[in-house]
Amino acid sequence: MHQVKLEVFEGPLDLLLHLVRKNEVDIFDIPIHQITSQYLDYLALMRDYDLNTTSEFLVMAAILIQIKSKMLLPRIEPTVEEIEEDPRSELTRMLLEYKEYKEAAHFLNERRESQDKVYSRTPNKDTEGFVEANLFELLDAFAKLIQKREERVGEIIADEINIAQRMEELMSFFERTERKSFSLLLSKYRTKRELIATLLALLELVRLRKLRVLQSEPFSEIWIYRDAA
Amino acid sequence: MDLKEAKGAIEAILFMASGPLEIREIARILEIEPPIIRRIIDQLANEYEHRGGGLEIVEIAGGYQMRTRVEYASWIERFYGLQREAKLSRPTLETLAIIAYHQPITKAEIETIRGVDVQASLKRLLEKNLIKIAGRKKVIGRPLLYKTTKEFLRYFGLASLDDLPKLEELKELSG
Amino acid sequence: MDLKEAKGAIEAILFMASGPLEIREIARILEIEPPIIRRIIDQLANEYEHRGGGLEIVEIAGGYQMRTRVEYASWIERFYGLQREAKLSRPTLETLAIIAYHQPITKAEIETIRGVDVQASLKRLLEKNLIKIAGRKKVIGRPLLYKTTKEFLRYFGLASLDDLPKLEELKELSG
Repeated sequence: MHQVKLEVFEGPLDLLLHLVRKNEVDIFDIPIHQITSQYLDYLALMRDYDLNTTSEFLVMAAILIQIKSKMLLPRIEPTVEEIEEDPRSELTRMLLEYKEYKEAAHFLNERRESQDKVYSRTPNKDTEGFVEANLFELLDAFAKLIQKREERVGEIIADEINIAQRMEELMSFFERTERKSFSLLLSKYRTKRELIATLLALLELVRLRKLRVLQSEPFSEIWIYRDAA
Repeated sequence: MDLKEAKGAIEAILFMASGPLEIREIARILEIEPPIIRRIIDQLANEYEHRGGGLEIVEIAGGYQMRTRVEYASWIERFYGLQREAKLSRPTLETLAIIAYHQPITKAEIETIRGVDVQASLKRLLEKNLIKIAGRKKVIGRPLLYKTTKEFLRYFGLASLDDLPKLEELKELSG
Repeated sequence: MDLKEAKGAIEAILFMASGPLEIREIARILEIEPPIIRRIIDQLANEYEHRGGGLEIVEIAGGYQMRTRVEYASWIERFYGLQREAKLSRPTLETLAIIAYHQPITKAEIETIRGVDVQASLKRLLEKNLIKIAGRKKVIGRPLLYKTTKEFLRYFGLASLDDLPKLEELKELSG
Protein backbone atom coordinates (compact mmCIF):
# COMPACT_ATOMS: atom_id res chain seq x y z
CA MET A 1 0.00 0.00 0.00
CA HIS A 2 1.31 3.42 -0.82
CA GLN A 3 1.63 6.26 1.64
CA VAL A 4 -1.23 8.66 1.64
CA LYS A 5 -1.02 12.03 3.26
CA LEU A 6 -4.49 12.82 4.42
CA GLU A 7 -5.21 16.50 4.71
CA VAL A 8 -8.05 17.76 6.81
CA PHE A 9 -10.58 19.95 5.08
CA GLU A 10 -12.98 22.37 6.68
CA GLY A 11 -15.84 21.36 4.42
CA PRO A 12 -16.80 20.27 0.93
CA LEU A 13 -15.87 23.61 -0.65
CA ASP A 14 -12.46 23.53 0.99
CA LEU A 15 -11.88 20.04 -0.42
CA LEU A 16 -13.10 21.01 -3.90
CA LEU A 17 -10.88 24.06 -3.96
CA HIS A 18 -7.96 21.87 -3.03
CA LEU A 19 -8.75 19.45 -5.88
CA VAL A 20 -9.04 22.31 -8.37
CA ARG A 21 -5.66 23.63 -7.29
CA LYS A 22 -3.98 20.22 -7.15
CA ASN A 23 -5.12 19.34 -10.68
CA GLU A 24 -4.23 22.81 -11.91
CA VAL A 25 -7.53 23.14 -13.69
CA ASP A 26 -9.45 26.29 -14.58
CA ILE A 27 -12.06 27.11 -11.99
CA PHE A 28 -14.27 28.45 -14.83
CA ASP A 29 -14.03 25.15 -16.70
CA ILE A 30 -13.93 22.44 -14.06
CA PRO A 31 -13.42 18.92 -15.51
CA ILE A 32 -16.38 17.63 -13.56
CA HIS A 33 -15.82 13.94 -14.29
CA GLN A 34 -12.26 13.97 -12.98
CA ILE A 35 -13.00 16.18 -9.96
CA THR A 36 -16.07 14.18 -8.97
CA SER A 37 -14.22 10.89 -8.99
CA GLN A 38 -11.36 12.35 -6.93
CA TYR A 39 -13.86 13.88 -4.54
CA LEU A 40 -15.54 10.51 -4.03
CA ASP A 41 -12.17 8.80 -3.59
CA TYR A 42 -11.35 11.27 -0.87
CA LEU A 43 -14.64 10.64 0.88
CA ALA A 44 -13.93 6.92 0.87
CA LEU A 45 -10.50 7.63 2.31
CA MET A 46 -12.00 9.75 5.05
CA ARG A 47 -14.25 6.87 5.97
CA ASP A 48 -11.28 4.49 6.08
CA TYR A 49 -9.46 6.82 8.41
CA ASP A 50 -12.56 7.18 10.58
CA LEU A 51 -12.63 10.89 9.94
CA ASN A 52 -15.91 12.50 10.62
CA THR A 53 -17.64 12.85 7.27
CA THR A 54 -20.41 15.30 7.93
CA SER A 55 -23.58 15.34 5.90
CA GLU A 56 -22.32 18.44 4.08
CA PHE A 57 -19.69 16.34 2.32
CA LEU A 58 -22.34 13.89 1.17
CA VAL A 59 -24.67 16.63 -0.06
CA MET A 60 -21.84 18.02 -2.18
CA ALA A 61 -21.14 14.55 -3.57
CA ALA A 62 -24.77 14.36 -4.68
CA ILE A 63 -24.52 17.80 -6.30
CA LEU A 64 -21.37 16.81 -8.19
CA ILE A 65 -22.95 13.62 -9.49
CA GLN A 66 -25.99 15.57 -10.57
CA ILE A 67 -23.88 18.10 -12.46
CA LYS A 68 -21.95 15.25 -14.08
CA SER A 69 -25.11 13.58 -15.33
CA LYS A 70 -26.44 16.89 -16.66
CA MET A 71 -23.23 17.40 -18.60
CA LEU A 72 -23.65 13.96 -20.17
CA LEU A 73 -27.07 14.79 -21.58
CA PRO A 74 -26.98 15.59 -25.29
CA ARG A 75 -26.97 19.31 -25.71
CA ILE A 76 -29.48 20.92 -27.96
CA GLU A 77 -28.02 23.87 -29.79
CA PRO A 78 -29.33 26.82 -27.84
CA THR A 79 -31.20 29.54 -29.64
CA VAL A 80 -30.16 33.13 -29.06
CA GLU A 81 -33.09 33.65 -26.68
CA GLU A 82 -32.43 30.74 -24.42
CA ILE A 83 -28.75 30.31 -23.80
CA GLU A 84 -28.50 27.24 -21.67
CA GLU A 85 -26.67 27.79 -18.46
CA ASP A 86 -23.64 25.65 -17.79
CA PRO A 87 -24.59 23.15 -15.02
CA ARG A 88 -21.27 24.00 -13.36
CA SER A 89 -21.81 27.74 -13.09
CA GLU A 90 -23.43 27.72 -9.65
CA LEU A 91 -20.63 25.54 -8.31
CA THR A 92 -18.02 27.87 -9.80
CA ARG A 93 -19.73 30.86 -8.24
CA MET A 94 -19.76 29.21 -4.81
CA LEU A 95 -16.12 28.22 -5.08
CA LEU A 96 -15.06 31.70 -6.12
CA GLU A 97 -16.93 33.29 -3.27
CA TYR A 98 -15.55 30.83 -0.74
CA LYS A 99 -12.04 31.34 -2.10
CA GLU A 100 -12.33 35.08 -1.51
CA TYR A 101 -13.15 34.60 2.14
CA LYS A 102 -10.44 32.03 2.58
CA GLU A 103 -8.01 34.69 1.39
CA ALA A 104 -9.56 37.20 3.78
CA ALA A 105 -9.12 34.69 6.62
CA HIS A 106 -5.49 34.31 5.62
CA PHE A 107 -5.06 38.08 5.75
CA LEU A 108 -6.60 38.25 9.24
CA ASN A 109 -4.33 35.48 10.43
CA GLU A 110 -1.20 37.30 9.26
CA ARG A 111 -2.45 40.51 10.78
CA ARG A 112 -3.02 38.83 14.12
CA GLU A 113 0.44 37.32 14.14
CA SER A 114 2.01 40.74 14.23
CA GLN A 115 -0.54 42.08 16.73
CA ASP A 116 0.13 39.18 19.01
CA LYS A 117 3.60 40.55 19.63
CA VAL A 118 2.65 43.93 21.03
CA TYR A 119 1.71 44.34 24.65
CA SER A 120 -0.29 46.89 26.49
CA ARG A 121 -0.55 47.20 30.22
CA THR A 122 -2.83 44.85 32.09
CA PRO A 123 -6.16 46.32 33.15
CA ASN A 124 -5.85 48.35 36.32
CA LYS A 125 -7.61 47.06 39.39
CA ASP A 126 -10.32 49.68 39.29
CA THR A 127 -11.90 48.46 36.09
CA GLU A 128 -11.13 44.78 36.49
CA GLY A 129 -14.20 42.57 36.71
CA PHE A 130 -16.30 45.20 35.02
CA VAL A 131 -17.63 44.63 31.57
CA GLU A 132 -18.94 46.75 28.81
CA ALA A 133 -22.02 44.61 28.61
CA ASN A 134 -23.31 43.43 25.29
CA LEU A 135 -26.31 41.31 24.41
CA PHE A 136 -24.37 38.07 24.39
CA GLU A 137 -23.08 38.71 27.90
CA LEU A 138 -26.57 39.53 29.09
CA LEU A 139 -28.01 36.36 27.59
CA ASP A 140 -25.08 34.28 28.74
CA ALA A 141 -25.49 35.55 32.31
CA PHE A 142 -29.14 34.56 32.20
CA ALA A 143 -28.45 31.11 30.75
CA LYS A 144 -25.88 30.38 33.45
CA LEU A 145 -28.33 31.35 36.19
CA ILE A 146 -30.97 29.04 34.79
CA GLN A 147 -28.45 26.25 34.62
CA LYS A 148 -27.33 26.80 38.21
CA ARG A 149 -30.91 26.74 39.40
CA GLU A 150 -31.62 23.52 37.54
CA GLU A 151 -28.70 21.94 39.34
CA ARG A 152 -30.14 22.98 42.70
CA VAL A 153 -33.51 21.41 42.00
CA GLY A 154 -34.01 18.15 43.77
CA GLU A 155 -31.43 18.67 46.48
CA ILE A 156 -33.79 19.97 49.06
CA ILE A 157 -35.93 17.75 51.22
CA ALA A 158 -39.48 17.39 49.99
CA ASP A 159 -42.34 18.55 52.08
CA GLU A 160 -46.02 17.75 52.02
CA ILE A 161 -47.69 19.38 49.08
CA ASN A 162 -51.34 20.09 48.81
CA ILE A 163 -52.47 20.54 45.22
CA ALA A 164 -55.56 22.56 46.05
CA GLN A 165 -53.41 24.93 48.06
CA ARG A 166 -50.96 25.21 45.19
CA MET A 167 -53.83 26.05 42.80
CA GLU A 168 -54.86 28.94 45.01
CA GLU A 169 -51.29 30.13 45.21
CA LEU A 170 -50.94 30.01 41.43
CA MET A 171 -54.10 32.02 40.89
CA SER A 172 -52.88 34.68 43.29
CA PHE A 173 -49.97 35.36 40.94
CA PHE A 174 -52.42 36.45 38.27
CA GLU A 175 -54.35 38.99 40.28
CA ARG A 176 -52.26 41.80 38.95
CA THR A 177 -50.59 40.57 35.80
CA GLU A 178 -52.24 38.95 32.85
CA ARG A 179 -49.36 36.70 32.00
CA LYS A 180 -46.38 35.18 33.63
CA SER A 181 -43.53 33.18 32.22
CA PHE A 182 -43.59 29.49 32.93
CA SER A 183 -39.95 29.41 33.97
CA LEU A 184 -40.46 32.17 36.51
CA LEU A 185 -43.48 30.39 37.97
CA LEU A 186 -41.40 27.28 38.41
CA SER A 187 -38.43 29.24 39.76
CA LYS A 188 -40.21 29.56 43.09
CA TYR A 189 -40.18 25.84 43.68
CA ARG A 190 -37.03 24.03 44.54
CA THR A 191 -37.81 20.36 45.00
CA LYS A 192 -38.92 17.88 42.41
CA ARG A 193 -42.08 17.14 44.42
CA GLU A 194 -42.91 20.83 44.61
CA LEU A 195 -42.41 21.20 40.89
CA ILE A 196 -44.63 18.20 40.17
CA ALA A 197 -47.32 19.53 42.47
CA THR A 198 -47.13 22.87 40.70
CA LEU A 199 -47.42 21.22 37.31
CA LEU A 200 -50.42 19.19 38.44
CA ALA A 201 -52.05 22.31 39.88
CA LEU A 202 -51.36 24.13 36.64
CA LEU A 203 -52.89 21.37 34.52
CA GLU A 204 -55.97 21.36 36.72
CA LEU A 205 -56.34 25.14 36.35
CA VAL A 206 -56.04 24.83 32.58
CA ARG A 207 -58.68 22.11 32.59
CA LEU A 208 -60.96 24.38 34.63
CA ARG A 209 -60.24 27.13 32.05
CA LYS A 210 -58.83 29.48 34.65
CA LEU A 211 -55.42 29.65 32.99
CA ARG A 212 -54.09 29.18 29.47
CA VAL A 213 -50.66 28.05 28.40
CA LEU A 214 -49.25 29.66 25.26
CA GLN A 215 -46.02 29.47 23.35
CA SER A 216 -45.31 31.62 20.29
CA GLU A 217 -42.99 29.12 18.65
CA PRO A 218 -41.45 25.75 19.50
CA PHE A 219 -38.87 25.91 22.30
CA SER A 220 -39.62 29.55 23.03
CA GLU A 221 -40.63 30.84 26.43
CA ILE A 222 -43.92 29.39 27.63
CA TRP A 223 -46.35 31.96 28.93
CA ILE A 224 -49.21 31.35 31.34
CA TYR A 225 -52.20 33.65 30.82
CA ARG A 226 -55.16 34.27 33.01
CA ASP A 227 -58.11 33.01 30.98
CA ALA A 228 -60.31 36.00 30.25
CA ALA A 229 -63.38 33.83 29.67
CA MET B 1 22.23 42.54 22.09
CA ASP B 2 23.49 46.09 21.60
CA LEU B 3 22.91 48.93 24.02
CA LYS B 4 20.09 50.49 22.06
CA GLU B 5 18.19 47.22 21.96
CA ALA B 6 18.80 46.61 25.67
CA LYS B 7 17.47 50.08 26.44
CA GLY B 8 14.32 49.46 24.39
CA ALA B 9 13.78 46.09 26.03
CA ILE B 10 14.19 47.56 29.51
CA GLU B 11 11.78 50.37 28.73
CA ALA B 12 9.22 47.87 27.42
CA ILE B 13 9.66 45.62 30.48
CA LEU B 14 9.30 48.57 32.89
CA PHE B 15 6.18 49.67 31.03
CA MET B 16 4.52 46.29 31.55
CA ALA B 17 5.35 46.02 35.26
CA SER B 18 2.72 46.54 37.93
CA GLY B 19 5.31 47.25 40.63
CA PRO B 20 9.02 48.01 41.12
CA LEU B 21 11.46 45.66 39.36
CA GLU B 22 14.83 44.68 40.74
CA ILE B 23 17.98 45.23 38.71
CA ARG B 24 19.12 41.64 39.11
CA GLU B 25 15.80 40.27 37.79
CA ILE B 26 16.20 42.28 34.60
CA ALA B 27 19.92 41.44 34.43
CA ARG B 28 19.23 37.72 34.64
CA ILE B 29 16.77 37.68 31.76
CA LEU B 30 18.66 40.02 29.45
CA GLU B 31 21.97 38.33 30.36
CA ILE B 32 23.65 41.68 30.95
CA GLU B 33 25.72 42.62 34.00
CA PRO B 34 23.67 44.42 36.70
CA PRO B 35 25.84 47.59 36.73
CA ILE B 36 25.17 48.05 33.02
CA ILE B 37 21.44 47.56 33.56
CA ARG B 38 21.58 50.16 36.30
CA ARG B 39 23.38 52.61 34.05
CA ILE B 40 20.82 52.14 31.27
CA ILE B 41 17.89 52.64 33.65
CA ASP B 42 19.51 55.77 35.11
CA GLN B 43 19.90 57.11 31.60
CA LEU B 44 16.25 56.32 30.80
CA ALA B 45 15.09 57.95 34.05
CA ASN B 46 17.10 61.03 33.12
CA GLU B 47 15.55 61.24 29.68
CA TYR B 48 12.06 60.98 31.18
CA GLU B 49 12.99 63.71 33.65
CA HIS B 50 14.22 66.07 30.94
CA ARG B 51 11.32 65.45 28.66
CA GLY B 52 9.00 66.48 31.48
CA GLY B 53 6.09 64.41 30.18
CA GLY B 54 3.44 62.52 32.11
CA LEU B 55 5.68 59.64 33.15
CA GLU B 56 8.72 59.07 35.32
CA ILE B 57 11.05 56.23 36.22
CA VAL B 58 11.88 56.17 39.92
CA GLU B 59 13.87 54.03 42.32
CA ILE B 60 11.48 52.64 44.84
CA ALA B 61 11.51 49.79 47.38
CA GLY B 62 14.86 48.52 46.09
CA GLY B 63 13.70 48.45 42.49
CA TYR B 64 12.75 50.66 39.57
CA GLN B 65 9.27 51.57 38.46
CA MET B 66 7.75 53.46 35.56
CA ARG B 67 4.74 55.40 36.75
CA THR B 68 2.66 58.49 36.13
CA ARG B 69 3.82 61.76 37.66
CA VAL B 70 2.02 62.73 40.82
CA GLU B 71 0.67 65.98 39.32
CA TYR B 72 -1.46 63.98 36.86
CA ALA B 73 -3.03 61.73 39.50
CA SER B 74 -6.30 63.63 39.65
CA TRP B 75 -6.76 63.44 35.86
CA ILE B 76 -6.18 59.73 35.91
CA GLU B 77 -8.63 59.24 38.74
CA ARG B 78 -11.26 61.26 36.92
CA PHE B 79 -10.70 59.43 33.68
CA TYR B 80 -10.83 55.93 35.11
CA GLY B 81 -13.58 56.79 37.56
CA LEU B 82 -15.80 57.75 34.65
CA GLN B 83 -14.72 54.76 32.60
CA ARG B 84 -15.67 52.49 35.44
CA GLU B 85 -18.93 54.34 35.81
CA ALA B 86 -19.80 53.33 32.25
CA LYS B 87 -19.41 49.64 32.95
CA LEU B 88 -21.35 47.03 34.86
CA SER B 89 -20.09 44.44 37.31
CA ARG B 90 -20.88 40.77 36.72
CA PRO B 91 -23.44 40.53 39.56
CA THR B 92 -25.19 43.66 38.32
CA LEU B 93 -25.29 42.24 34.80
CA GLU B 94 -26.87 39.05 36.14
CA THR B 95 -29.55 41.00 37.95
CA LEU B 96 -30.22 43.01 34.81
CA ALA B 97 -30.50 39.80 32.77
CA ILE B 98 -33.17 38.44 35.11
CA ILE B 99 -35.16 41.67 34.98
CA ALA B 100 -34.87 41.82 31.18
CA TYR B 101 -36.22 38.32 30.72
CA HIS B 102 -38.79 38.28 33.52
CA GLN B 103 -40.19 41.78 33.73
CA PRO B 104 -42.02 43.03 35.66
CA ILE B 105 -40.41 41.33 38.63
CA THR B 106 -39.95 41.97 42.35
CA LYS B 107 -36.70 42.06 44.32
CA ALA B 108 -37.67 38.87 46.16
CA GLU B 109 -38.26 37.07 42.88
CA ILE B 110 -34.86 38.15 41.54
CA GLU B 111 -33.23 37.00 44.76
CA THR B 112 -34.91 33.60 44.44
CA ILE B 113 -33.26 33.14 41.08
CA ARG B 114 -29.86 34.63 41.91
CA GLY B 115 -29.74 33.18 45.40
CA VAL B 116 -28.16 36.35 46.83
CA ASP B 117 -29.16 39.83 47.95
CA VAL B 118 -29.56 42.16 44.97
CA GLN B 119 -30.06 45.47 46.73
CA ALA B 120 -26.78 46.98 45.54
CA SER B 121 -27.29 45.84 41.94
CA LEU B 122 -30.81 47.28 41.85
CA LYS B 123 -29.56 50.60 43.16
CA ARG B 124 -26.84 50.75 40.53
CA LEU B 125 -29.21 49.81 37.72
CA LEU B 126 -31.73 52.45 38.83
CA GLU B 127 -28.95 55.06 38.97
CA LYS B 128 -27.82 54.13 35.49
CA ASN B 129 -31.44 54.38 34.37
CA LEU B 130 -31.34 50.85 32.92
CA ILE B 131 -34.36 49.79 35.00
CA LYS B 132 -37.30 51.57 36.58
CA ILE B 133 -40.07 50.93 39.05
CA ALA B 134 -43.21 49.63 37.40
CA GLY B 135 -45.75 49.77 40.18
CA ARG B 136 -46.34 47.34 42.99
CA LYS B 137 -47.25 43.69 42.98
CA LYS B 138 -50.62 42.79 44.50
CA VAL B 139 -49.36 40.31 47.03
CA ILE B 140 -48.75 40.61 50.75
CA GLY B 141 -46.34 43.47 51.42
CA ARG B 142 -47.07 44.98 47.98
CA PRO B 143 -43.45 44.79 46.84
CA LEU B 144 -42.14 47.06 44.09
CA LEU B 145 -41.94 45.72 40.56
CA TYR B 146 -39.02 46.48 38.25
CA LYS B 147 -38.76 46.61 34.50
CA THR B 148 -36.24 47.77 31.92
CA THR B 149 -36.18 51.27 30.43
CA LYS B 150 -35.74 52.81 27.01
CA GLU B 151 -32.16 53.51 28.02
CA PHE B 152 -31.75 49.73 28.44
CA LEU B 153 -32.75 49.24 24.80
CA ARG B 154 -30.34 51.95 23.71
CA TYR B 155 -27.48 50.55 25.82
CA PHE B 156 -27.80 47.13 24.24
CA GLY B 157 -28.64 48.40 20.77
CA LEU B 158 -32.11 46.85 20.67
CA ALA B 159 -35.04 48.18 18.69
CA SER B 160 -37.53 46.60 21.10
CA LEU B 161 -37.73 43.98 23.82
CA ASP B 162 -38.78 41.45 21.19
CA ASP B 163 -35.26 41.74 19.81
CA LEU B 164 -33.75 40.23 22.96
CA PRO B 165 -32.19 36.95 21.90
CA LYS B 166 -34.07 34.00 23.31
CA LEU B 167 -32.56 31.47 25.64
CA GLU B 168 -32.88 28.69 23.09
CA GLU B 169 -31.00 30.79 20.54
CA LEU B 170 -28.05 30.77 22.91
CA LYS B 171 -28.42 27.05 23.50
CA GLU B 172 -28.35 26.61 19.75
CA LEU B 173 -25.11 28.56 19.64
CA SER B 174 -23.54 26.48 22.37
CA GLY B 175 -24.33 23.44 20.26
CA MET C 1 -4.64 73.88 31.66
CA ASP C 2 -1.78 74.75 29.34
CA LEU C 3 -0.62 72.61 26.44
CA LYS C 4 2.33 71.13 28.29
CA GLU C 5 0.12 70.03 31.13
CA ALA C 6 -2.45 68.59 28.72
CA LYS C 7 0.27 66.65 26.94
CA GLY C 8 1.55 65.24 30.23
CA ALA C 9 -1.96 64.29 31.33
CA ILE C 10 -2.67 62.55 28.01
CA GLU C 11 0.59 60.64 28.19
CA ALA C 12 -0.22 59.55 31.75
CA ILE C 13 -3.74 58.47 30.79
CA LEU C 14 -2.48 56.53 27.76
CA PHE C 15 0.11 54.82 29.95
CA MET C 16 -2.57 53.60 32.36
CA ALA C 17 -4.90 52.25 29.68
CA SER C 18 -5.11 48.57 28.84
CA GLY C 19 -6.77 49.21 25.48
CA PRO C 20 -7.26 51.96 22.89
CA LEU C 21 -8.79 55.22 24.16
CA GLU C 22 -11.04 57.39 22.05
CA ILE C 23 -10.23 61.03 21.44
CA ARG C 24 -13.66 62.13 22.63
CA GLU C 25 -13.30 60.22 25.93
CA ILE C 26 -10.09 62.07 26.68
CA ALA C 27 -11.52 65.36 25.40
CA ARG C 28 -14.51 65.10 27.73
CA ILE C 29 -12.41 64.69 30.85
CA LEU C 30 -9.74 67.25 30.05
CA GLU C 31 -12.35 69.67 28.70
CA ILE C 32 -10.28 70.34 25.60
CA GLU C 33 -11.57 70.31 22.02
CA PRO C 34 -11.10 66.92 20.28
CA PRO C 35 -9.02 68.34 17.39
CA ILE C 36 -6.51 69.72 19.87
CA ILE C 37 -6.36 66.39 21.70
CA ARG C 38 -5.72 64.66 18.38
CA ARG C 39 -2.93 67.08 17.55
CA ILE C 40 -1.27 66.53 20.94
CA ILE C 41 -1.48 62.74 20.58
CA ASP C 42 -0.06 62.89 17.06
CA GLN C 43 2.82 64.93 18.41
CA LEU C 44 3.40 62.46 21.24
CA ALA C 45 3.27 59.53 18.81
CA ASN C 46 5.85 61.29 16.66
CA GLU C 47 8.16 61.86 19.60
CA TYR C 48 7.94 58.20 20.56
CA GLU C 49 8.67 57.27 16.97
CA HIS C 50 11.76 59.47 16.80
CA ARG C 51 13.07 58.40 20.17
CA GLY C 52 12.96 54.82 18.96
CA GLY C 53 12.59 53.34 22.43
CA GLY C 54 10.64 50.32 23.58
CA LEU C 55 7.22 51.94 23.31
CA GLU C 56 4.93 53.32 20.64
CA ILE C 57 1.61 55.16 20.40
CA VAL C 58 -0.64 53.91 17.58
CA GLU C 59 -4.10 54.57 16.23
CA ILE C 60 -6.17 51.46 16.64
CA ALA C 61 -9.87 50.49 16.85
CA GLY C 62 -10.96 54.11 16.56
CA GLY C 63 -8.69 55.21 19.40
CA TYR C 64 -5.09 55.56 20.49
CA GLN C 65 -3.02 53.11 22.45
CA MET C 66 0.42 53.09 24.08
CA ARG C 67 2.08 49.71 23.75
CA THR C 68 5.38 47.93 23.43
CA ARG C 69 7.13 47.71 20.07
CA VAL C 70 6.88 44.42 18.27
CA GLU C 71 10.65 43.85 18.31
CA TYR C 72 10.71 43.55 22.10
CA ALA C 73 8.01 40.87 22.29
CA SER C 74 10.35 38.00 23.04
CA TRP C 75 12.06 39.87 25.92
CA ILE C 76 8.74 40.72 27.51
CA GLU C 77 7.57 37.16 27.11
CA ARG C 78 10.75 35.85 28.70
CA PHE C 79 10.66 38.32 31.56
CA TYR C 80 7.01 37.84 32.42
CA GLY C 81 6.76 34.20 31.39
CA LEU C 82 3.99 35.11 28.99
CA GLN C 83 2.65 32.81 26.38
CA ARG C 84 1.05 34.00 23.21
CA GLU C 85 -2.64 33.49 23.01
CA ALA C 86 -3.94 30.41 21.27
CA LYS C 87 -4.61 31.18 17.62
CA LEU C 88 -8.06 31.13 16.15
CA SER C 89 -8.66 27.95 14.21
CA ARG C 90 -9.01 28.08 10.43
CA PRO C 91 -12.78 27.48 10.42
CA THR C 92 -13.25 30.20 13.04
CA LEU C 93 -11.11 32.63 11.05
CA GLU C 94 -13.08 31.88 7.88
CA THR C 95 -16.36 32.53 9.67
CA LEU C 96 -14.96 35.77 11.08
CA ALA C 97 -13.71 36.88 7.66
CA ILE C 98 -17.18 36.39 6.18
CA ILE C 99 -18.77 38.40 8.99
CA ALA C 100 -16.15 41.16 8.66
CA TYR C 101 -16.79 41.64 4.94
CA HIS C 102 -20.50 40.99 4.97
CA GLN C 103 -21.85 42.51 8.15
CA PRO C 104 -24.49 42.39 9.42
CA ILE C 105 -25.08 38.78 8.44
CA THR C 106 -27.10 35.81 9.69
CA LYS C 107 -25.85 32.36 10.61
CA ALA C 108 -27.67 30.81 7.61
CA GLU C 109 -26.01 33.29 5.23
CA ILE C 110 -22.56 32.45 6.58
CA GLU C 111 -23.29 28.75 6.22
CA THR C 112 -24.30 29.22 2.59
CA ILE C 113 -20.89 30.71 1.86
CA ARG C 114 -18.79 28.31 3.92
CA GLY C 115 -20.82 25.24 3.03
CA VAL C 116 -20.64 23.92 6.58
CA ASP C 117 -22.29 24.43 9.94
CA VAL C 118 -20.79 27.44 11.77
CA GLN C 119 -22.36 27.09 15.21
CA ALA C 120 -19.16 26.32 17.07
CA SER C 121 -17.26 29.17 15.38
CA LEU C 122 -19.99 31.68 16.20
CA LYS C 123 -20.00 30.65 19.84
CA ARG C 124 -16.24 30.99 20.06
CA LEU C 125 -16.26 34.40 18.35
CA LEU C 126 -19.01 35.67 20.65
CA GLU C 127 -17.12 34.46 23.70
CA LYS C 128 -13.96 36.15 22.52
CA ASN C 129 -16.01 39.30 21.96
CA LEU C 130 -14.82 39.53 18.34
CA ILE C 131 -18.41 39.60 17.07
CA LYS C 132 -21.70 40.69 18.58
CA ILE C 133 -25.40 40.30 17.99
CA ALA C 134 -26.68 43.22 15.92
CA GLY C 135 -30.45 42.82 16.01
CA ARG C 136 -32.58 40.58 13.85
CA LYS C 137 -33.07 40.33 10.11
CA LYS C 138 -36.55 41.24 8.93
CA VAL C 139 -37.26 37.92 7.22
CA ILE C 140 -39.27 34.88 8.24
CA GLY C 141 -37.99 33.49 11.52
CA ARG C 142 -36.35 36.82 12.37
CA PRO C 143 -32.85 35.32 12.62
CA LEU C 144 -30.15 37.07 14.64
CA LEU C 145 -27.67 39.25 12.78
CA TYR C 146 -23.98 39.35 13.64
CA LYS C 147 -21.33 42.01 13.20
CA THR C 148 -17.77 42.62 14.33
CA THR C 149 -16.89 44.50 17.51
CA LYS C 150 -14.35 47.10 18.50
CA GLU C 151 -12.37 44.26 20.03
CA PHE C 152 -12.18 42.80 16.52
CA LEU C 153 -10.38 45.95 15.35
CA ARG C 154 -8.08 45.88 18.35
CA TYR C 155 -7.37 42.16 17.98
CA PHE C 156 -6.22 42.62 14.38
CA GLY C 157 -4.64 46.03 14.90
CA LEU C 158 -6.98 47.89 12.56
CA ALA C 159 -7.83 51.57 12.99
CA SER C 160 -11.28 51.03 11.48
CA LEU C 161 -13.18 48.65 9.19
CA ASP C 162 -11.98 50.76 6.27
CA ASP C 163 -8.52 49.35 6.98
CA LEU C 164 -9.64 45.94 5.77
CA PRO C 165 -8.21 45.38 2.29
CA LYS C 166 -10.78 44.95 -0.46
CA LEU C 167 -11.45 41.37 -1.47
CA GLU C 168 -10.03 42.00 -4.95
CA GLU C 169 -6.80 43.30 -3.45
CA LEU C 170 -6.42 40.14 -1.38
CA LYS C 171 -6.39 37.99 -4.49
CA GLU C 172 -3.34 39.84 -5.70
CA LEU C 173 -1.60 39.38 -2.38
CA SER C 174 -1.99 35.63 -2.14
CA GLY C 175 -1.56 35.14 -5.87
